[in-house]
Amino acid sequence: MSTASRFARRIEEVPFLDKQDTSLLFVLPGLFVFSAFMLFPVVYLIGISFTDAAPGNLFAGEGALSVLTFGEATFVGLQNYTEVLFEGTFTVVLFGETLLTLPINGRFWNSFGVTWLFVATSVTLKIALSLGIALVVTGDRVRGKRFMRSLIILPMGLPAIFTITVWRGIFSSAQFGLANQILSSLGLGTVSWLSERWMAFLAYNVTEAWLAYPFMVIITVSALQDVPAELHEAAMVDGAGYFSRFFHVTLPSIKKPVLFATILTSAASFQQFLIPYVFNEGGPARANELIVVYGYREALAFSEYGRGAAISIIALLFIGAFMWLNVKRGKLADGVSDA
Amino acid sequence: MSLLDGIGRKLKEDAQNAAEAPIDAARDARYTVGAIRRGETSPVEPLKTLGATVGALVLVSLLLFPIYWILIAGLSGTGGSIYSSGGLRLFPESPSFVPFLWVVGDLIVPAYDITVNVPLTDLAVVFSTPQLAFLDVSAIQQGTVGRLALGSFELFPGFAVGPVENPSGFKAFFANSLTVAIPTVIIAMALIIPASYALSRREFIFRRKILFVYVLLTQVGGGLGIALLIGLYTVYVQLGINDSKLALSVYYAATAVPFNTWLLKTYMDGIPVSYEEAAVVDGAPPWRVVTEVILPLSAAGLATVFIFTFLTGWTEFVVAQTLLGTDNYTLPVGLYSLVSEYSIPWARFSAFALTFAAPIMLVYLFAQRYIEGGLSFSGMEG
Amino acid sequence: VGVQEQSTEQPANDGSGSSESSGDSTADQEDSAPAGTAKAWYALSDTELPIREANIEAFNEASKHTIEGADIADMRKKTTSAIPAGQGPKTFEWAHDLAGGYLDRGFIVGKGDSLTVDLDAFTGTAAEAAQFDGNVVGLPHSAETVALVYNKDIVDEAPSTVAEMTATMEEYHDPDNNQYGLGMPFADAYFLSAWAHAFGGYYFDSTKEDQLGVDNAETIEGVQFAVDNFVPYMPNDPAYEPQASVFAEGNAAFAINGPWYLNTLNDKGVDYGVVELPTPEGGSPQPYTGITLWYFTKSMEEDGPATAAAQEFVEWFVTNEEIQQEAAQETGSIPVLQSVAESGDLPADVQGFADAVAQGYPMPADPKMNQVWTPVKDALTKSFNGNDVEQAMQTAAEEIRGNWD
Amino acid sequence: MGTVTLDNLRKEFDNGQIVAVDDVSLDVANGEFITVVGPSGCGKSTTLRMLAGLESPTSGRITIDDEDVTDVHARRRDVAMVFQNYALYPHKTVRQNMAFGLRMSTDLSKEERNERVRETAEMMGIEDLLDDKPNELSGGQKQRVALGRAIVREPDVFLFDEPLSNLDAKLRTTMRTEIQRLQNDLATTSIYVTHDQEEAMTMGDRIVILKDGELQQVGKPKDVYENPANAFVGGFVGSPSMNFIEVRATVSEGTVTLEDDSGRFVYTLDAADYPDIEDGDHLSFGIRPEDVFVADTGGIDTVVEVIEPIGSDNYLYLDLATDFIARVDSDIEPETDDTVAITFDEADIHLFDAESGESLTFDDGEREVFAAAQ
Amino acid sequence: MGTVTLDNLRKEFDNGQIVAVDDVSLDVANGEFITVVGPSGCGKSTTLRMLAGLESPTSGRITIDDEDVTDVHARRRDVAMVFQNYALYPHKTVRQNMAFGLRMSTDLSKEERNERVRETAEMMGIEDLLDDKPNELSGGQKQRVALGRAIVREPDVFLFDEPLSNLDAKLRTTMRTEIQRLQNDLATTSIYVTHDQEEAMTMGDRIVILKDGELQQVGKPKDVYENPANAFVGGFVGSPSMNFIEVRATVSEGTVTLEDDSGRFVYTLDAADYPDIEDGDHLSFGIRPEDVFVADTGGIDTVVEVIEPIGSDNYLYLDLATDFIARVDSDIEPETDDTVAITFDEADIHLFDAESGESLTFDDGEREVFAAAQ
Ligand SMILES: Nc1ncnc2c1ncn2[C@@H]1O[C@H](COP(=O)(O)OP(=O)(O)OP(=O)(O)O)[C@@H](O)[C@H]1O
Ligand SMILES: Nc1ncnc2c1ncn2[C@@H]1O[C@H](COP(=O)(O)OP(=O)(O)OP(=O)(O)O)[C@@H](O)[C@H]1O
Ligand SMILES: [Mg+2]
Ligand SMILES: [Mg+2]
Repeated sequence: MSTASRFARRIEEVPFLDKQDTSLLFVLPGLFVFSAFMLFPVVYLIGISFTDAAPGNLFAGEGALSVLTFGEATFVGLQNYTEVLFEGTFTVVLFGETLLTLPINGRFWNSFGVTWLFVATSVTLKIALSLGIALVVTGDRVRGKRFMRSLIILPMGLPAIFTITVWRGIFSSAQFGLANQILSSLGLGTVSWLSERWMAFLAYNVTEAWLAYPFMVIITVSALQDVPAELHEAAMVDGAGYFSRFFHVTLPSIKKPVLFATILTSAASFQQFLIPYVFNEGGPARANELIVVYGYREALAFSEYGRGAAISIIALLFIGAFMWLNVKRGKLADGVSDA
Repeated sequence: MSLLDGIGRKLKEDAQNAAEAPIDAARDARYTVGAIRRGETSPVEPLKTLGATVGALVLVSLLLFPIYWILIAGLSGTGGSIYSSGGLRLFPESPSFVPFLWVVGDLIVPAYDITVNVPLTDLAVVFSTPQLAFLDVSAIQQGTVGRLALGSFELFPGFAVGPVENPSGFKAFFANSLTVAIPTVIIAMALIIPASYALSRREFIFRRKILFVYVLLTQVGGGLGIALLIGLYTVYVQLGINDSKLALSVYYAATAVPFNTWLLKTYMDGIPVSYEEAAVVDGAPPWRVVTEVILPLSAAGLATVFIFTFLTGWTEFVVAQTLLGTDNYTLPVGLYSLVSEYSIPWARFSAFALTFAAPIMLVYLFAQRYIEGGLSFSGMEG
Repeated sequence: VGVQEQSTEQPANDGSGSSESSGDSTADQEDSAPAGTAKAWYALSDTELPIREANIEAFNEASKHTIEGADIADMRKKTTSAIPAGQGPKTFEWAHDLAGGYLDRGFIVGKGDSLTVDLDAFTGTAAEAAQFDGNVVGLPHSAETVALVYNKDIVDEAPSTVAEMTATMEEYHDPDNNQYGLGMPFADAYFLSAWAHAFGGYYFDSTKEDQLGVDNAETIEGVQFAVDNFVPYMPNDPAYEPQASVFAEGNAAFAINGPWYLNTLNDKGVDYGVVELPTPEGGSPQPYTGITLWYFTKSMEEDGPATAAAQEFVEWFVTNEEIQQEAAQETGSIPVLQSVAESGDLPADVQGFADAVAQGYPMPADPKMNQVWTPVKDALTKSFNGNDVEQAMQTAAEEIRGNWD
Repeated sequence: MGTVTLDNLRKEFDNGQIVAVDDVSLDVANGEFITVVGPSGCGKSTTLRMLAGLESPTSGRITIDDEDVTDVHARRRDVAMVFQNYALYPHKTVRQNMAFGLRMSTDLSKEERNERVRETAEMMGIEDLLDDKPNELSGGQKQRVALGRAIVREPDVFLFDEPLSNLDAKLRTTMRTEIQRLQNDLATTSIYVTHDQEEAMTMGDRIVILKDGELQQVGKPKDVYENPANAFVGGFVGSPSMNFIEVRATVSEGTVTLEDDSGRFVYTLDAADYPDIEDGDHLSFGIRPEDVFVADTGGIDTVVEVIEPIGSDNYLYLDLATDFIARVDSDIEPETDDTVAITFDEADIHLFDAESGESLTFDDGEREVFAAAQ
Repeated sequence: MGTVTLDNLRKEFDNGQIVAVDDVSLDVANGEFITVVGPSGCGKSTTLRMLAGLESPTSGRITIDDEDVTDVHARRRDVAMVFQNYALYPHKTVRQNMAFGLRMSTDLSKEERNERVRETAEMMGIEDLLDDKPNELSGGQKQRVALGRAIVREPDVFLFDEPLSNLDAKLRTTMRTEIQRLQNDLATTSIYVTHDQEEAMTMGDRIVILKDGELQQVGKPKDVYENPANAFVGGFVGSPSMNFIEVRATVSEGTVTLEDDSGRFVYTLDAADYPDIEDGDHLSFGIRPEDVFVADTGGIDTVVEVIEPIGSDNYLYLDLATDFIARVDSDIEPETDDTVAITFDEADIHLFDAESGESLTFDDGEREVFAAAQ
């Protein structure tokens, strides 16, 4: 018998491959690497958020030990958090009247609110758009579907930083910006896209939807292809028209995967940085600063790492809670209820 | 082995199908028209089909318009810009490949002529294209690219291309990207495959908890990259591994673990257990069961995971830019370094981006059916 | 400030013929110190890059030292993260306005004591810009500012007053037919500085009692003047690219832009002329000027071959007349080396910019300026969009003061 | 009312490369229960789907209730269909599943719908399941719900596409009688597709046999069984299958002698009864297993290869031809390799043309056939 | 060699909440063909999977070839299994599918393996398919390949888990005889699970009947048919099912009178033959459909509800009890609602305890049963 097959025999005899309990060993490497590279920085970030860390003091000291002491940064307790949340004031203005003034950090809470609004609107837009596209490119009557589907996911292959820069050009307020050219060729006036708060917000949404649709579409398409044709036929024989079938057969059948994609994509929306940053730095006048941009502007641009960390941690908490709720509610992990 | 074989065959099939698609379509059309002529079928149905197809095409073109727009910018010579005050143009005024040549730079491909003899005549079509274009872009002569000649009779004079000086660093970035993306894929696969198999097929302590955590972290992990950047950067710097491509690969692989493990696990859930049982009864030891049965059957899932992890390494910008030193810049960072403080050289920028994305687009085109199959969550509980 | 051997240094690489003297100077050092390798970072456009690479190659050939140059995508971010982590370069090239902030944060150091180049070799503004709080934080090699660029096909004679300019714009401006009067990146405090300063206003001045001048009546007047006189003749997007593109495509009569812009114009084949900014009635335009420095980073504190390499490179670069001259010819950069700046054989375009430099004054390098740019940008954006200038500027001032606390 | 007429119905797939249904014509009377049977791929489902409106015919006409519905959309035809794997909406409860068709195709109020659903559920014995989801039901219960969903709509025509093939053997026979009883009660025209000839025989008022998209024979089960129009029908209908022996005819002196190649099998007929047979003709001699008698004396000697007891009877596999089976009483129990002598009654024999398969013994008098148009 | 012994085999799932197999004991002789039959969920598959080693028993022992394999891993048992859905590796060709087991469990060289595969393929008539992938094959071909894959390994024991249930009716009977022939030739011990009692009856040397995980009866098909150990077996084996009438016994004057609730059915027996019956006992009177005779005079009058012709015979559904069927000659053709008189032969009747279901007529002499241990 050759050495190779003797070696093969040896592997065959490895005892734990057969055992159920030891299967944990298969999962641990991934879990470990993930924790090392993702969770450790998070823990580190939490640590920093309680200090006055800045480039000057954070990197002081030598060797690995100084990682654990955060260089020479000093512990400042919850100061970063209180500053982020409660520093300054927030005035609620309605129809030009100042309704009330709250002792909270207006900028932060504005950013916080805009972020959630963005999540809500962009996710709605993304779902509607992707569902529409997916339905079209799986339509019975459409020829060349596969080819179209291949083409349609192309935006996924371009680096986001590039496409976003391009969309910045599309939404130029100039008369010759692409969006404006299209509007004026339709006989509508031009729009100062990035200079008006809600127009800019709309532009973010459109761009976000365009960036995210390929992923959503492929998930939706594969879900649609798994809808048994017989269900549609049964509904047809039952007398259901196109829309009835869509609501009574298609939608319930693809609910699960689409929900999953939705949750993923809403987390992505929550963390959107490049779009507002490249478009107008969360403008006009910081009105549309999404939370990550806010953290970046407040902290990183001025090298206040401690404060930046605090903002990130707050954001992380919210996104974590959001995901947790959704995963639980959407029962995405099997048997999650007893986890 | 057989896996690669299979993929090769599928690719061939795909290519063949793609090539035959127009023929099929023509046959289809002929049959339909014939049937209508004979009065067997009413023309309403085919017309509806035509309408739906045209509608879908319009939608697709609208969606892809930004990409087309970029392409135009890339083709309109060095001066191209997406901020063009000259109004909406659907075609570049004087198409030029210079930006693309600038991106690609010199390619050391030996010169060759393709001569195709026209049957039954003395004529030969000579494509004298690539020898200069790809050997040395700085020595390109006018009219050497795309020149089409029939004997001494010129059919097409070639594109307007002049010498290209100082081509971009695309190839170096490309090499860097590959050295980041390939280890990323390998490491990620090594972490993901065993884990998804165990999560899908075995029952063990903490299984559900781990699954739950993975689903929870599918997106949080990747997206918060920016927020985590400080922490990550500090740690990397303190450990002295910040300028290591391998360390970056490991990081990418780590971020890819939750989502892809979960994805592959879901896919494997859909593979009937009886295949595995058949193999066991056939006397196969566990590792052979996995390599001979589970992995080949997971091809679509693996392809999806492969592409997703590859893309992570290929397109990620922020972390790469922060961690890597200039010698190790990957393509996205290289692309962004074209942007100077005030202005963007749009033609080159676009050409660079499209060249960068082209391989991925091709892979997509062929892997599409696997990805669609691999992303199928019909086995999802609920 | 130590000054030595500058006369021998200067011609050292001045053409291939005099390479012996360079050999002399390096020979001196060869005895004393080992050869070093140093990183130098810069962020250049793709047109400037080849020239820079050739310069470095020339240096590496002539010197025993080696410089590893790198084109950096996002200089501020990269230096902010890399330098404190000890991963940064020995020297990097950037405008002088970083000096205060970076010095404060310990990213850069003063090297006045060990320099072999006399700051007097540079124009006054440049020499001044290279220092902060008495530290020589880098050496200057070019200046930049904005000037008036006009399309010779449209404008017969360069205007010297804003009124003349407005008349021409009025005549030519016609957005429906893709004709614009002016392309100027309005939403950028730097590009607008000439007008904000035109009537005695200022954004920031550390020497003034009220350091922040954003909400000064004079500043507001300046901005208002720009809004009234220029905005009507500009494309609607105040960002750089759209503004730059109208003129570059030959669809605008004027542009207000910097020397880096000329490359684009050459590419596009626009027939242009550059002159200093026209004067408004009752004021004079004073654009911010930026002096590009080779900064000395923190790691140059330690003496060693690498530091020596970096220092030798920087000194060689900034005093090399040939390089300065070539930069002026090829990329329109404005020399700050006295000998070149005053030689009089600058190209006309560069001369236009040089004249504009003379009109202006250096950007503040104080770290406090960092908090000024963005709020002013927001305010200018608002003004451009037709909001009340005074209110916008006041909001900006409030924010800046808030950030300073 | 629910008469159904198929008029030269034809369906091609893949641009005419596949002819799934080949000029099938059929008249179904109101209230009739028609079973359609044939081997896999013979076009049964395609025919049914054209009737339902799920496929549109390449040519030919479909008339339901004297109305030409060929170009009428599926949802406007008043038919109900029961699918092979039930096709219950998985996310709807049984009640919603059953009410869906009413909601879509009638104007009934919610109460009326619920009332109808409740009545039907009672009839089907599934009133306790109304609030369950389909995946909580067993196979038989699902099948009942699928039937209920069709019945509740009170359509003109019921279509069934192999509705029982996913059930196990016992359940299948139970459900079979249940469907028959229902159809007796409701008297709704039904067209029932199956690949199981026993199902087709027991359930149908008339049975339609298809092969390769072509109609082979239509008739009462008993007629088809006793009088198959061709060898295919003879072989297809009945279990175990009819036995065939390839023979050669010799006509001489008023007798027809049939003899197989080996000469072991010889059978003589009166030539007057079979005027069509000519000397030298190649024929297929067909005899049903239950018509093979084991004789004490005389007859043809054969060797028993296998004995299959099925309880009530025994199947003897004899070596006369491949799979030549005699179905005998369960008390006749020869051993394997025993020799038994067999005889046939002339009234039971079938003769088919060896090439075309056409029956020579086909009794025109009882004929009710649409011979395949060729 | 391939004897198999199951010794008080028991399997619980979900921590004992589900008892899938309940103390089953069985001895299988070398070369025997055992069929295991029972309704869905009775534990057939679980038993087979324990034999294959795919499940480990909760208690009890399994012996193959006199070796205790209870704790031996599946891949070390010399058994081959044919799965319901074939479980052919879709990414391997037929040849690779067949060679896989050889590759894994033997040291044969590549040539030897190919030779063995070729031989087996020839035997199965699939040598032309060797280079095809499973999804290019028809159902019957797949089935043949799955069989070939099992055969090529020449194992001690074959295990079949409903291997024919995915095929259509005609193909099923064809494949059935094919498997029987193969097993006759190879003489390998086989255990064959099916839910189709006809399959079980015709194929098995002996038949094992399970219900709720408990063994009901083991015996030759004919014995089981004629001598069911209890009402369940009586009802399960045979098609159409045995007819049952719930009766009450009255013992008087040396006779036992059985009478149903309505009094329509009265049947008198000699008390001496049935000593176990006591006065007032509730019994189940069982009679097989083929043992119900239509008499011209006398007998019990019943009304015909449905007539089902199956060609060779007719089934009459009579109103004596639910689904009371008489299987009569095909020339007996009453109309629906006709009244017919029926009689039974005393030798054919079965009596069961109404509660326990135990047979009172069970003939111990021929008994070869492992009564379910309880
Ligand atoms: N959509 C289709 N495209 C191409 N060919 C088809 C299509 N549907 C059916 N066919 C072909 O038409 C023929 C008849 O198919 P059909 O489904 O009607 O058979 P069937 O009698 O129902 O068979 P089964 O008993 O297997 O259900 C087959 O050869 C089949 O391959
Ligand atoms: N893995 C399992 N976990 C829990 N219960 C199981 C499992 N496998 C089988 N069972 C239960 O054990 C019982 C017997 O199942 P088994 O599959 O052996 O039945 P079967 O006789 O093969 O039925 P069928 O004819 O439907 O295949 C059933 O009640 C089933 O629900
Ligand atoms: Mg069918
Ligand atoms: Mg089973």
